[in-house]
Amino acid sequence: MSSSKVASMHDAIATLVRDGDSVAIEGFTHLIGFAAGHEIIRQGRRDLTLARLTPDLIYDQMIAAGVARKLIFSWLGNPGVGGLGAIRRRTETATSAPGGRDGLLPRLELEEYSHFGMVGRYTAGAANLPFYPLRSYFETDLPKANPLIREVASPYGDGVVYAVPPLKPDVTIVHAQRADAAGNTQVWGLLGCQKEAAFAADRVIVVVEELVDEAVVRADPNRTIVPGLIVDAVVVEPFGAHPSYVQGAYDRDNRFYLEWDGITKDENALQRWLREWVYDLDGRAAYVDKLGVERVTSLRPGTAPSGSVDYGRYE
Amino acid sequence: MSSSKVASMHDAIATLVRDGDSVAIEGFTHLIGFAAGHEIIRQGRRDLTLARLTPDLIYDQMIAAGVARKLIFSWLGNPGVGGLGAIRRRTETATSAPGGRDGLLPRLELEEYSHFGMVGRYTAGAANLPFYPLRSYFETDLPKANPLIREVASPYGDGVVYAVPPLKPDVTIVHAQRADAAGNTQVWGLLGCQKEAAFAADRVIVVVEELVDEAVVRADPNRTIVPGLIVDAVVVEPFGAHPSYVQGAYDRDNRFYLEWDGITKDENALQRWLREWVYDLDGRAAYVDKLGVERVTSLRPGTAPSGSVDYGRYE
Amino acid sequence: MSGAAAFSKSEMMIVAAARELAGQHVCFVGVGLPNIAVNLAKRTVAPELELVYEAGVFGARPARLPLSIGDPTIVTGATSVVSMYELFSFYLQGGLIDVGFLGAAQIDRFGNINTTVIGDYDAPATRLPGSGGACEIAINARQVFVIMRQSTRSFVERIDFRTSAGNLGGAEDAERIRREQGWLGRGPSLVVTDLGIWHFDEGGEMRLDSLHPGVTLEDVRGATGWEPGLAEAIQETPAPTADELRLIREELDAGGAYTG
Amino acid sequence: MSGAAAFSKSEMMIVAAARELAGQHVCFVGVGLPNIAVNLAKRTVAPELELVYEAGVFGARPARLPLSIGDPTIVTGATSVVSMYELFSFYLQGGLIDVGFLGAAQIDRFGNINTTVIGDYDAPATRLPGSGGACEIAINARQVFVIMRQSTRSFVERIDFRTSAGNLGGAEDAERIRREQGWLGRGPSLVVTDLGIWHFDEGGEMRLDSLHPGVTLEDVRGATGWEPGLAEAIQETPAPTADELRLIREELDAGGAYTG
Repeated sequence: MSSSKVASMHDAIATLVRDGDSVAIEGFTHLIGFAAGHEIIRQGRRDLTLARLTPDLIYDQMIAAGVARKLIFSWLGNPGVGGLGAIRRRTETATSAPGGRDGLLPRLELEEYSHFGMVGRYTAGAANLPFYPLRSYFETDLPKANPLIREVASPYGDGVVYAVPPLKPDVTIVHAQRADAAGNTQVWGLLGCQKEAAFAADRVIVVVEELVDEAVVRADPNRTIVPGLIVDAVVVEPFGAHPSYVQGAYDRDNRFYLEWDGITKDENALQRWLREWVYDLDGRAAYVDKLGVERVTSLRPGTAPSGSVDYGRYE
Repeated sequence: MSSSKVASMHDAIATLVRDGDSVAIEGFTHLIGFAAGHEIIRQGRRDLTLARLTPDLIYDQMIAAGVARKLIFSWLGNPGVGGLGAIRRRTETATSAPGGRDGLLPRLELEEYSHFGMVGRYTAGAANLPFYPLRSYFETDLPKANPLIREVASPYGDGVVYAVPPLKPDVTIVHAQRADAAGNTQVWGLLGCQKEAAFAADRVIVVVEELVDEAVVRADPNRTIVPGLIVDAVVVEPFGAHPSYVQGAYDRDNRFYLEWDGITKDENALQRWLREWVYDLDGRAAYVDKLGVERVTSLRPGTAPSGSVDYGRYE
Repeated sequence: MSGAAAFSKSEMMIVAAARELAGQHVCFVGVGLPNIAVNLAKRTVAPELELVYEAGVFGARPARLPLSIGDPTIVTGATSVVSMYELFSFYLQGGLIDVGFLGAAQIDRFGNINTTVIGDYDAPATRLPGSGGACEIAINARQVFVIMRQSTRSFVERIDFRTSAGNLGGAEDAERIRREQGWLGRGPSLVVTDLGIWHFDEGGEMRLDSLHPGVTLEDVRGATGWEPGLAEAIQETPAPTADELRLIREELDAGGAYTG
Repeated sequence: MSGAAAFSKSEMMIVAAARELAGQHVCFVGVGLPNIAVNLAKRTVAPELELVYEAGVFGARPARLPLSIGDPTIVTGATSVVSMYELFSFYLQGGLIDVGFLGAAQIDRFGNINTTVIGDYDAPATRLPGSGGACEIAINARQVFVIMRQSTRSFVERIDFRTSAGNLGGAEDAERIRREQGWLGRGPSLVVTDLGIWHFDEGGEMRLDSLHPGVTLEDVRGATGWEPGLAEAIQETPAPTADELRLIREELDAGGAYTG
């Protein structure tokens, strides 16, 4: 990938995501990496540990496809709509559940935190800290359910708070509005915890709506959330976050989130959906074609420019 | 101050900075609040505890004027030039040193950290944490010099790191490019640790180059570093960071930094300077007048626009 | 019943919850029912209310009802958009939130909340979403409002899992522990259901203060898993006004996802 | 001496330090001499070098020599500008810095550094600037380069205060402690002075590898507070080239603040 890190989604996933890896596809409601998740399904990865605050539809799909053995999370659901059927079926069963291409899938292992706990885990991972302290979990059953949530005493004699351990994914995948070929990546709108998850990771894949010249990035360095320094591949994949959204580029496709509620309740319907929308397509361009121009167009927002600021030229 | 928090510098300092307060004027080389510091000198505050990573010229001036009894810091100097004479004279002496309007000033109490330690202190203060852990101070004499730097053991059995305690200033003063009347404040260029210092404080004064309409702030919410929610006063004071700089608005006045090296070495010269440039002026407008149009104009940079991004209109 | 217009139980619940936000300043908005209640309050009794979304938004001015707590409409035109690290560290844990607004699957008489599992944690009958930010909101927001539908399955003697701390084993217990552990929050202060409005008595236990129009005490007893505490004089909740109903039906939940 | 042009000791020191950055990738730039040396390297032997400034800048492309490590010229046109929290947490402590470049007031034979006080901490003869970011750079950067003027006052048997850890009491000691405490850094690997170039031997002690043109071993011994370790074959540092001198004199330090 030399000085340009631009790669196809196929090559980026083939090269950088391996069986047994821990993988974080972050993006809190905004910029969810559906295209990357689908490519992981297509390439048949197995035994992944998936980390994400809100597993959302993409992890439901990946888990239904059998890529994962474990899920690290803080809130499990289809936000504003309902549940995630594949994850529930693989969680509520004692041993194994039908599903995937392999027929029977083992029970999904869960490791559960709160939102702030997950953010703290990525932060500790990114900052090479042995733990992250937070005022949460007091008097709840969460530390009993997850013995990795532990107490730590203040060295100033003023009591005890809880700690979470660092999370250092093998791979973090971030979707963003734009990056240059070196992987310098800019985001506006919700920032979630992508920065922390990317710095915490061993390998980073950035998927962008638009590849821009380095000069565009350098014109506004405060918008850069991930520097090329830590990026292994840049994939240019417009509409790659659908049915989630990209601030300024497209809206959440709520129709799909509502439809998923029906699909996910029925394992057969879910597997049919995976065949039709993942396995039988060779990538995101085909997916966008299949969605159709009308639907794509209907998700375009009006315009709301940020305005420009002056950094000044100092020579 | 009702829904508009706009105040004169005189009123903001008179109302919000009290004798004995701990005060943080932050801004790492960029956006240093000279105008606010001078007003504190003019109003004759006493017994302040001053916190700042890099005390810089403004704290040298304030300490020479006798406003402070204690300094919390991590690097003491005139960056790129030399030392800070007033602080040295009040530090190297065993008991008291000549200076200030009061004649003799007591020895300045020092509480010393590293940069990251200071940042960690503000962060813990802002986040209501009892301590902030960091990988620093190992095998140095700093924990001996400052017993508030303490060890904390990881609850995961993987060793020990150091901790610093929260710093919650009574008042934090932040200089910024722009804010609206409610105190929603935007900065570009170096961010330093102003956000952390502001959230950690009980009271916050924002000093800006430009007062803008709320719509300007809301057009680019990712640039807001301090929300009006935590701001008590907004002071509009163009050129209020001179001789430091404001990205896009003016350059550092290096001539002054060089001249200070001579002034600060001589207590009498320093006190003359304070009289001429602080006590004998009634505020920043008079200071800018005294600097003269030519000097002010010479510090204006060329233009380097950030470009605009689209947040999208979602209705 | 004073209003002439027909309304659903869910509409009454949302309206009652929204009204309780009058006079509040900064509200942390949860997913689902809290989202619509808070957005209704902003359009009626609390136009100055600052909405904080855990997705990282302060001072949201959503032009439509946000479809989720991370909808792009809460970003465009907001005062400030920050990382989740900053939102949880500086706004929530830092003590700037007046009201945390939560939903619940199970609640007990002391306002302790379960949103994690029904049944055993390791072999659940029903796997629920989990905490999200709820367990830290319960500890760090100055007070907590709860909005939920009430039945003997949700208003239970014993919750199966304590996701978010309420008044623990009672007010005395809770106050001691909050003080010892340095919590900023004073715990739950309001529970609004489809049947009525509950506050908490001096012992930290839920007390029914108001019945929604058409609801009887028997209805409430039949939907509460313990013998409920009652106010000396139970009020009738004023019915939704025509304006409140119009806002819900035409602007906030035109599809009827929450109120149908 | 191979070069014909006259040059100052400071110019030689800066040129020698800059050349050592060849092949390095990410350099954390300190205030003062490191700043000019790194900027010279970027214009000569290491055009791809990424400059990280503790002020919060990654990928700086300064159009002029930055007057301080927070000069606006390091911001305009940079790759990324972040808070100091992020810079210190994710870049430095997170292990992304190949070379941390420090100055020093005192150094001992094991590369331990003092920038805090001369004399007693509580009653100093001279109060120095203090750590700044140096003590965390020394621990977290993969390796540390030091640039400083050499004399018996700065090259001392015992430093008065250990601001930044070097090889502690020797390599064995240092390696054990680094392993036990989980340091990312391997400590100091280079000291460039106005007299010569030092690396560290297997025992973790400074070893003179190169003398600058015109400098004798006696000069070095006379400016070192201990009996200095010497390489078997001491080299002569190649003199500054005309291009290096031109860059320093015309672009980087036209006022001669560092090199005069």
